[in-house]
Amino acid sequence: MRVALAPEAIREQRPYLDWGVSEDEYQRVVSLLDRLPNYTEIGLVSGMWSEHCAYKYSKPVLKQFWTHNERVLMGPGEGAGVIRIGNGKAVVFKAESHNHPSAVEPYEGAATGVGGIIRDIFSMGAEPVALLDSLAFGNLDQPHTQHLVDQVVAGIGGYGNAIGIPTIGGETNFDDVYTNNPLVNAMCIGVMDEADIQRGRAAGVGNAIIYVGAKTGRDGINGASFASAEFSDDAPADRAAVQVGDPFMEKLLMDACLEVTREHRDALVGMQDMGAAGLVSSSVEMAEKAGYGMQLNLDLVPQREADMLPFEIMLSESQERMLLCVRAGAEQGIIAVFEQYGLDAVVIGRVTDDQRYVLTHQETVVCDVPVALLTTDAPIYYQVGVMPARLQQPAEDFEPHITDLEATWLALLQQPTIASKKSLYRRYDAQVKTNTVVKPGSDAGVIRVRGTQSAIAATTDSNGRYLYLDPKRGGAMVAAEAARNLVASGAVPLGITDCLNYGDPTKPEVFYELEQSAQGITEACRALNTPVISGNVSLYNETNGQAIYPTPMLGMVGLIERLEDITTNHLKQAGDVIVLVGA
Amino acid sequence: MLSFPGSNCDQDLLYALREIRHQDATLVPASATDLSGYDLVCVPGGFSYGDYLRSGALARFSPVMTALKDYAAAGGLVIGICNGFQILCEAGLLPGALQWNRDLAFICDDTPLEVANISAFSGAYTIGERLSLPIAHGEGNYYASPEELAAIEAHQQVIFRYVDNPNGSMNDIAGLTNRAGNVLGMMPHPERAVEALLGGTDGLGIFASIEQVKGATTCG
Amino acid sequence: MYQAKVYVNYKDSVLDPKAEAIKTALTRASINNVQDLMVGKYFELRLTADSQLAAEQQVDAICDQLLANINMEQYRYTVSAIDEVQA
Amino acid sequence: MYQAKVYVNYKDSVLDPKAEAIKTALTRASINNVQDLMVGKYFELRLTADSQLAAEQQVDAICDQLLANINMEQYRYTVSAIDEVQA
Ligand SMILES: Nc1ncnc2c1ncn2[C@@H]1O[C@H](COP(=O)(O)OP(=O)(O)O)[C@@H](O)[C@H]1O
Repeated sequence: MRVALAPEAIREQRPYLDWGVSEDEYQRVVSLLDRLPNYTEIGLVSGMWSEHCAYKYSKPVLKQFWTHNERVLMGPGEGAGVIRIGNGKAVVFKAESHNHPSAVEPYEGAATGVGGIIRDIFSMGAEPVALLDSLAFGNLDQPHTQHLVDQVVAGIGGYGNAIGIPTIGGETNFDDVYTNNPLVNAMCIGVMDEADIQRGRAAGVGNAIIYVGAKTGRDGINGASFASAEFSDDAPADRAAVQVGDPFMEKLLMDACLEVTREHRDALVGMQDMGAAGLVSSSVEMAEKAGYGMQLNLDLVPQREADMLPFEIMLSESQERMLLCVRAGAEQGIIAVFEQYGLDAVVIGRVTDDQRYVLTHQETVVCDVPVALLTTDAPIYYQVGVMPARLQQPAEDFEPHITDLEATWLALLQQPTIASKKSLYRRYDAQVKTNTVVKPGSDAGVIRVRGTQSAIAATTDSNGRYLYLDPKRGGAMVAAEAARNLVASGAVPLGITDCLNYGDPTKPEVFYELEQSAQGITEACRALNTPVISGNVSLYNETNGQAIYPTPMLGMVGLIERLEDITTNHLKQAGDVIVLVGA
Repeated sequence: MLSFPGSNCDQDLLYALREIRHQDATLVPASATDLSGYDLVCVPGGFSYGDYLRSGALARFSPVMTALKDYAAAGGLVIGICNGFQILCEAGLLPGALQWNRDLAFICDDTPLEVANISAFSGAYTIGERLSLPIAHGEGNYYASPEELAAIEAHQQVIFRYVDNPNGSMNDIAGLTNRAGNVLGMMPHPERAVEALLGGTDGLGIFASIEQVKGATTCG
Repeated sequence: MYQAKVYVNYKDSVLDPKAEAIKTALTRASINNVQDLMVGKYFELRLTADSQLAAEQQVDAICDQLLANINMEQYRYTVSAIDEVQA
Repeated sequence: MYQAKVYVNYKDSVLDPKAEAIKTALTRASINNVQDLMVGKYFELRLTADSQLAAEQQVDAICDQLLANINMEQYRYTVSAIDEVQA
């Protein structure tokens, strides 16, 4: 039996320092609680106050984004953003990074990244209809990079192909700065009737909190930091830092959740996927957004392993799980739907009105804190950026000297970043669902919207090198490139999702890049009328103190109102005129 | 149309049959025990039960597979596409097996095919006709023992051959029937090639061939 | 309670692309002294049965119908009685 | 010449969807007495080496770097000397 440290011992031994909670943050918890936090509570804080959940360094930057116009039905803050596309329909999209897991285990890291972003889309009540990716790797000459490319692409395909969602586009870049920090960003697009929009809310005293999907195991609990020091004895050495994706389970989960949204609309109060910081983040965020409290009995959580500690159950990032809030009295109808698909669905708690977050485990209260402690009371750090030295004295303008145009041209075409990516994207099923009008290989992927005369175009773009040279203008240029890709496909750009891939934000130079590029993106977004409706942040992409290029990835979605306006970049016929337009 | 847990191309094939060919088609769950009375049974592509062991291997224990064997034994027409082909091989309704693609990678691409023989599924084409159909599979590398292969060729069971073998299949086999000719398995996806908007209509002939044999009139 | 260990691999006549890929990877890593490599699947099952013979027969059937595709794969297994407790 | 037999499987804390899927398939086939099932990979290598120890060290390195992903998998192996001819 493993025994958790007592509150006083935690204060003395300070294990939280290893979990990413600073001394100041610990003191902040003590003063907010007006007592010492116990082991479970400080564990939950470490998850919820991480950058991933609290955006403590990036929030001031994200606030700059322009997030609403008349078409936006839902902006950032939910599982994904929603934009109206006419005919009573809406498009839902979001992108997510899985950089660190993919560096450790490229196949499963990439696969579970795809699984996670798909859950974000169907948690909104939308049917996922398309996937895109954005990848960055080191130099392709290196065997390690070849292995990463092969496995990441296999993992993305392995999940997307198996669940049956087409991957319609993406981009792939190569540069030495990504050698040890590959970027693996995945984007998912869904389509839904406006009336079906769901929110991740847990409202209404006495309503049920229902856990559905895969059982909870110890996989992915804040990686290695939890594995050793904090236990008084026999910490298992075999704990895995990564999860294995199960697209079959997710397909069943997706179909069941969509059935619930469509056919049990009155019973369903809210729905959210269990992503980063698993059960704690999904449940406490659902309570916070609705202004309620929650009481959960951890003994009822389906568990795959014996003797899991409360914070392990709460922080596990086991995949393919969802949390639902269901009206009291309607539980059986909902559970029956999941059982039909052979899935676990269990009432694990109830909504309360006291705005407290209370967990019991083996008849003991193991956590009793205000909902706010884990959500709105997380610290926010206002950093001051400093312009990196390289930008203070910009290098002289580079003037290329080309003697042999043909040789230069051929050399350029041989650059992996420029060369055709067909050998990669042909490993993705681009056509399943039979709606794909334009497959990967053109400027944007295009899918028709069944039941209408319209189509949706989508592209992912990044250009870390531009941002390295000029973060602000580079940011604007990425948005402009995405818009050009859509326009070239016949679409009017609608909106943007982003993955902000940067280095360590506590470094003033990195923060400067983050801030400046957000400004550039925002200016371009306003000019293009494409609000940022969702996104994700991936910081600390560094090796030996060396950060990647500042690499915001933008996923942009556009609307083509008439199918006959769809345009591709392929040359169609000998003798056609080629025209150069623009600056 | 059979539908297994995790199937995903069932909806695509259903759409092609209903909306494009105007045929009356229904989804039959894996738990069904009787298939008598249908003009055609489709075993769709995609994945079944996650396909975690070998593609198609986990589907064969579904109750509907027993019914399918009876149906095929009575001469009923069966078409298995992609995962459906794998399931039919695993279930012993077609000879041979489908192994990992030669390059160990999933392939999604249009691929040229040649019509090798005329059957209930290819009557609308002529022998030697070239088609272009999409493929999308990781385990489509057809394998049969030398004796089996010789028998397959001797009985003109190969219906489609790859022109530019993408996956290592023996004798470039992309689709073949059983000895009796009433069960077809093919890796390419004809249901993805039925609308010009989505890139081509070369798959229509397969549906037209079956309709011809069945004297089908369109409904709806 | 019986424990079965099952090994499944391709028949010799079938070229195994996975084994080939690993061999190439070994060469890339400058490991040149591996002469031969076979890749297979390994399963461990625990099952109840009335006798050793009954357990073996059942394991054989499971291999034949599910764990291996006998068109291209071969299998072998060992079955041994184990303590209830161990399970 | 040495022969190595290598077994790779998921660590206990990792959910194995393969094993789960096979278990349900067995149930569908009305086989209800299989209590537990583990799925892994099995490799057989033949390699030349100066000594048993050298062979073991190399096999360990190959497992660590190529055959298993130690972030989620564990491996074990046996190495034994064999006759040249047998190879
Ligand atoms: N990882 C990928 N996934 C899907 N499609 C890709 C991927 N990489 C490239 N593509 C396809 O190839 C086209 C060209 O890729 P790339 O040269 O990276 O981008 P771009 O030309 O947009 O700068 C993209 O528009 C996309 O359709």
